[in-house]
Amino acid sequence: MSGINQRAIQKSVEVLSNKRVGSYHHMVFAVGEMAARVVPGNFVAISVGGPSSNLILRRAFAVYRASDRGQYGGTIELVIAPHGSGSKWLAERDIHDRIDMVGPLGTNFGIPKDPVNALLVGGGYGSAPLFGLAEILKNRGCRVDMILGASTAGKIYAPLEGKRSVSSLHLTTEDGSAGAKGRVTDLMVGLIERHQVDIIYSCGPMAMLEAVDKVAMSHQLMHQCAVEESMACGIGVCMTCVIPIRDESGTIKMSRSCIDGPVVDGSKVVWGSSRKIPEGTWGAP
Amino acid sequence: MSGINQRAIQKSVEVLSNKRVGSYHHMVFAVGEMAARVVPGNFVAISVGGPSSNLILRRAFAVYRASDRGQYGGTIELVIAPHGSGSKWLAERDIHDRIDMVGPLGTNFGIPKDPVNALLVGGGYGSAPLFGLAEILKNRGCRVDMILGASTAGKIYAPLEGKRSVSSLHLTTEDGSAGAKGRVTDLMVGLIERHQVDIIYSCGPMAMLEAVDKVAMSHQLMHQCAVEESMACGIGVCMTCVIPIRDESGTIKMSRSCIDGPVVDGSKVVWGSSRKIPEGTWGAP
Amino acid sequence: MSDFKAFDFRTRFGTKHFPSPIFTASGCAGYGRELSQFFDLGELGAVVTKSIAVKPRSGRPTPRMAETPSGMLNSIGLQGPGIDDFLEHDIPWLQKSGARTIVSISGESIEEYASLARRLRSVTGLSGIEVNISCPNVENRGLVFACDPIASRSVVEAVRRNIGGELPIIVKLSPDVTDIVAIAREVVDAGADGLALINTVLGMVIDIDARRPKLAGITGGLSGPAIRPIAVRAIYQVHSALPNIPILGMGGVASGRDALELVFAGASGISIGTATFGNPTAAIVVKTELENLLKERGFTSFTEAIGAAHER
Amino acid sequence: MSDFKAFDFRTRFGTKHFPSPIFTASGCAGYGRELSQFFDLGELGAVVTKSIAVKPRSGRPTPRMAETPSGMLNSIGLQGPGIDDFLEHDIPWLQKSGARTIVSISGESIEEYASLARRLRSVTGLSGIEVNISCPNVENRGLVFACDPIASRSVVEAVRRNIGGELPIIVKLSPDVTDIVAIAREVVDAGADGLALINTVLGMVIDIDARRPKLAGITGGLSGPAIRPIAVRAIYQVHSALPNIPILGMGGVASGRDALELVFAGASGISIGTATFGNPTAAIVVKTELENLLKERGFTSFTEAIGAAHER
Ligand SMILES: Cc1cc2nc3c(=O)[nH]c(=O)nc-3n(C[C@H](O)[C@H](O)[C@H](O)COP(=O)(O)OP(=O)(O)OC[C@H]3O[C@@H](n4cnc5c(N)ncnc54)[C@H](O)[C@@H]3O)c2cc1C
Ligand SMILES: Cc1cc2nc3c(=O)[nH]c(=O)nc-3n(C[C@H](O)[C@H](O)[C@H](O)COP(=O)(O)OP(=O)(O)OC[C@H]3O[C@@H](n4cnc5c(N)ncnc54)[C@H](O)[C@@H]3O)c2cc1C
Ligand SMILES: Cc1cc2nc3c(=O)[nH]c(=O)nc-3n(C[C@H](O)[C@H](O)[C@H](O)COP(=O)(O)O)c2cc1C
Ligand SMILES: Cc1cc2nc3c(=O)[nH]c(=O)nc-3n(C[C@H](O)[C@H](O)[C@H](O)COP(=O)(O)O)c2cc1C
Ligand code: FES
Ligand code: FES
Repeated sequence: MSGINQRAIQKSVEVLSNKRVGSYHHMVFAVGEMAARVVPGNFVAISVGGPSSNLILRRAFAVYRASDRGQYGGTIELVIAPHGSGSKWLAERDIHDRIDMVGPLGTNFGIPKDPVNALLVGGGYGSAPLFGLAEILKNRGCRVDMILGASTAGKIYAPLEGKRSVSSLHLTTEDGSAGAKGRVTDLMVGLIERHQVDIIYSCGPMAMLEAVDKVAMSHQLMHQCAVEESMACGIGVCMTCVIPIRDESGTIKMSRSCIDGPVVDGSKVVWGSSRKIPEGTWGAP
Repeated sequence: MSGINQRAIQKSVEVLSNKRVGSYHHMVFAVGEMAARVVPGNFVAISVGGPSSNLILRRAFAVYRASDRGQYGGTIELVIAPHGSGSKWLAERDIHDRIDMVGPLGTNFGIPKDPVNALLVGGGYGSAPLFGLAEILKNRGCRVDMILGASTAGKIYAPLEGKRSVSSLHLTTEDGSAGAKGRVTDLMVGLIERHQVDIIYSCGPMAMLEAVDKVAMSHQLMHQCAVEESMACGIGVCMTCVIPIRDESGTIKMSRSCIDGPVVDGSKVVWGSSRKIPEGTWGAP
Repeated sequence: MSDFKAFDFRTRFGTKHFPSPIFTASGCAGYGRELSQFFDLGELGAVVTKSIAVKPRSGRPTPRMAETPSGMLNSIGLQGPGIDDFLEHDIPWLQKSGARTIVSISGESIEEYASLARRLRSVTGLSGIEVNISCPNVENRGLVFACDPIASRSVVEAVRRNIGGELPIIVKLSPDVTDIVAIAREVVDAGADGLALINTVLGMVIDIDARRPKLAGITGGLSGPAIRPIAVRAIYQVHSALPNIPILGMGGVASGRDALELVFAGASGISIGTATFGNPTAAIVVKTELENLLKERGFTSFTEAIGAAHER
Repeated sequence: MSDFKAFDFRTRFGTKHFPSPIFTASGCAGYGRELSQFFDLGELGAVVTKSIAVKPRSGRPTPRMAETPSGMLNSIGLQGPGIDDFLEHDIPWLQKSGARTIVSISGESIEEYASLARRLRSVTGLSGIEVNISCPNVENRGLVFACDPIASRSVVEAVRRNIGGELPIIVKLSPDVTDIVAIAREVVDAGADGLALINTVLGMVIDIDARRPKLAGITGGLSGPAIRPIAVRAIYQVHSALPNIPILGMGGVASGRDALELVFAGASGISIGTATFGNPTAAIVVKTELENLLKERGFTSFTEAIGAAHER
């Protein structure tokens, strides 16, 4: 065993429920022993399209919640945005349908030993993995403030049960249809100062993560973010999902966001590197 | 307008029912005005696999029955043998699902003006188009005897309502699980002589049609058969479905079984020509 | 999204203008009759007819096709009635039907291409000739013309010499070559007004029960969505090398989005082939979707969009 | 259907015997670690490692992939740590894991291939070398070695000279050539013990919203079921021309039936590439299904089935 993917298993799992919530589908799957292996930040990879599908690659989805007790045994919950053919196919599954799932995959959010003040920032369905994280932080005695942003109200995912574990929840939308009109970063500084935030956790589109990281940097705060790169395999064998990351020695390496991520240290990411290899990257042409 | 495909229309049709009958599925579709255009022998072409399917070609199915009155308006009934990915997908459709259908396509069985004695011979699902034919012949005052054969009982399709329109129905199976053990041709000569048969109609696998044609020849009987060649388009544009047929002048031409067939004059077919072009075919290399 | 600002959908190959950039693909629309039941052929830029030879051809034995993942193999062997019969029965019908017509020709020798060009020279009302050079050259060990720059050039020179006048010559290339740009340069140099890209990709399916090739012809031509990325690449490469030569693009186009990919890569027109087998009205669906996609993106004419993916 | 009569699943490339004919495809299984969680690597004929270069390579920028109908495009650009790091960290792990290993090498010049061969010469316990010649030759206007018979031959000669001993050399060919048999003859002549067919097919996808190629690398390699008919054809052609050269077949194999098609066409082994992305255990699924299909057909050994489609 190599350690890589070591908690992952492959399983045909049953759809227990599929509910529309705003622009998303909240889906629950009976996954048995897979549930107990999940830590917040992990994702699962799902085959889509059925037997004679022309979609040959799995689709990655962050785990929203996992619970290993309950009447159906272990369950995993996902928040699905119907985007293209694959995610639409998944969002159309009915109760009792079975799908093939591999997981849990990837890195997870690091949890500080001592109680700290944490700010969680999510964009769109990027809020999904943050609620499970909030619950854990809360139980560790941390103060947890949360900012969720999206283009419009329907794209903010903030379920009641999730809200319970946060001390304060703030919303922003670009069209002002919910919460403050604007972006998540508009609210960050205020909250950071008001609550003496020690650490920032974020998940959402790359552009948002980059903006969040700027703020974190300017306040010298730790920032753990879950990145989202196109993935062909999700298990580290294809090298399609890479992002440039500085290692301890400061060398920039194209690292696989499926196994060295999705959760990475924001300060180590070389942002804005789509369509280019950053200067001085290890082995750059 | 050219005359070719002139009765064909394309329509999204609803599945009204889907019942298993032996090894087959009997399916009913609400097709509106398409039904009134169908004559026995015609087939329809159906897209399979759904939106992101890797199956790009339509599947051809002979019409079992078509009726233009009734509570759902025009309906078409098919008998589907789950064979490969496409037919299995179709056989799995539920009531209210919609599928895309083009039809009616192809030639039809010729109906004699005067009452005659007809022998109808079907193999496997090849019986499907024969029942509609039998009904018409019966109403024209013909005597209609029918032989249906298959490898085993489950593969004989002979519904009650169908039997009503035949004077006698005889079954053969290769394993003897229903009717006489053997092949349809074993019973033909006896029936031809007993009932002074004037014309033979047949539908089934190519090998069976060839054997039936031998018997028809030896008794100088007219023989109309519905052939089954792999079809890519079903509408005459691809040239994949050809079989060698003698025209009036005696010239052998590779003719499209989707528009010059599926129903052809058995005596004009050059049998056993799979994987070869018969000597003297028009334009042979 | 579709607004009502006038949109100019015209395109051009050589001297000829076409009201629509959507064409049929040779061998996927017969000689027009079969499709006329499903839509008005006048809606097309032109009907590109099944490649016609000098003499009648029976084509290859069956099985002639095999479905493959998101594609199909065919081995028809250019079945057809020969040029005489074609000119007598099919061209007149097409002209009555109101369809514009591009005649695809195929030969087994330079002389056959030349004589086909001579026969077509006298025909009035044609919109162009598509020269299918993906055919074995009997005078050179059956080597396919399209795989040899010199043979390709000679075919085009022979057609150019014999067709006379200003009828556009569109030469159809095979993707089964090491350097498609080199072949493109040769045929353009020899007088081609446009290029058709791509013909089918050589492929094969084995029947694992019969333990032999599924097709009687052993190998066949792969077409359909499976080859679209190969078509886009070929069109992009040739358009970068020869930006002023109009390209009739084809290969797995089944939707307006597919068509737009080929147009942005450099196609001045789109031929619909295999998609018609899955949907008799595919050409019309693609036409409507493409027009809407272009309008949504603020284009006021089709020609503005040609090669747009090269700009950055 | 699977009966219990002993079945011999072994196969051979050059001097090496392999207990199973199912291999990974280079670049689709990393260096083994990632898959070891999903199955015992010892179940494979061998792990074929991601092509390794002399120096570390960052590879190309992202986006590096685009899904296509029944396939995908990739433009990884041979990202890797370079041979030193590879020999220090990855080979030892593979050897401890109990996996047999075939090392895939790639170079930008004949000399790079030569020096990679020299480095591997000293490594004990390898099962073979796969030479990936689908790489641009910096000494010849970036022309891909595999597209030029002479360059292909020189690479293989250099590797042969430097690898010494009896380590099998499997040369991996590109389908993007006019005459793959000609290339195959050259490299076999130059000392290849086996051939790997096929590498990806050059393709492209255009992002119709961004109006530019989807991949940062502009073009990419097409893989997956979409290209299987091309792989079967290439294997069939090369096996008919060179029946005694073992072929490691690959291209869209995702099931035992797919694998059997390639075996009947002439493959002595099967590499599983893109299928692993859709299913981490694809190689094992294919292995089990293939064994059952062969037994159902009455084969008592795998080798009897190789090239069976040629017999009639
Ligand atoms: C680590 C990770 C976690 C994710 N979590 C969620 C989640 O919780 N909820 C959710 O709705 N979506 C999530 N996504 C995005 C989701 O994977 C894509 O929306 C989905 O793959 C799109 O597939 P499609 O067929 O619908 O779209 P298409 O655009 O047709 O997909 C085409 C190809 O591109 C890839 N692709 C397209 N968009 C994305 C994207 N945004 N990210 C990665 N690959 C993409 C697909 O995997 C597929 O291979 C996550 C992605 C990653 C990498
Ligand atoms: C005129 C006509 C009438 C038919 N009537 C009936 C009917 O009433 N009931 C019924 O169950 N089947 C009928 N068939 C056969 C039916 O079309 C095939 O069983 C079906 O196409 C198989 O598709 P598949 O995807 O299940 O199998 P696959 O083997 O996966 O199909 C692969 C490809 O081969 C073609 N193909 C495979 N088998 C056949 C076949 N026997 N005939 C024609 N094409 C084939 C398919 O169309 C497809 O393009 C008819 C065929 C024709 C030509
Ligand atoms: C059944 C069939 C027959 C074809 N016949 C011809 C032909 O006669 N001449 C020709 O130039 N191309 C022929 N082609 C190639 C198509 O014109 C087209 O170049 C190719 O199929 C790619 O486009 P598509 O994927 O849209 O089908 C044929 C293709 C098919 C599928
Ligand atoms: C993401 C990816 C990376 C690849 N990297 C390599 C490589 O480094 N060296 C090589 O020889 N082939 C490489 N290939 C080609 C595969 O080994 C294989 O030849 C090709 O993908 C066809 O097989 P498949 O359809 O099963 O994937 C790569 C393919 C993919 C999809
Ligand atoms: S998705 Fe394949 S390596 Fe990350
Ligand atoms: S199926 Fe296309 S011509 Fe008959």
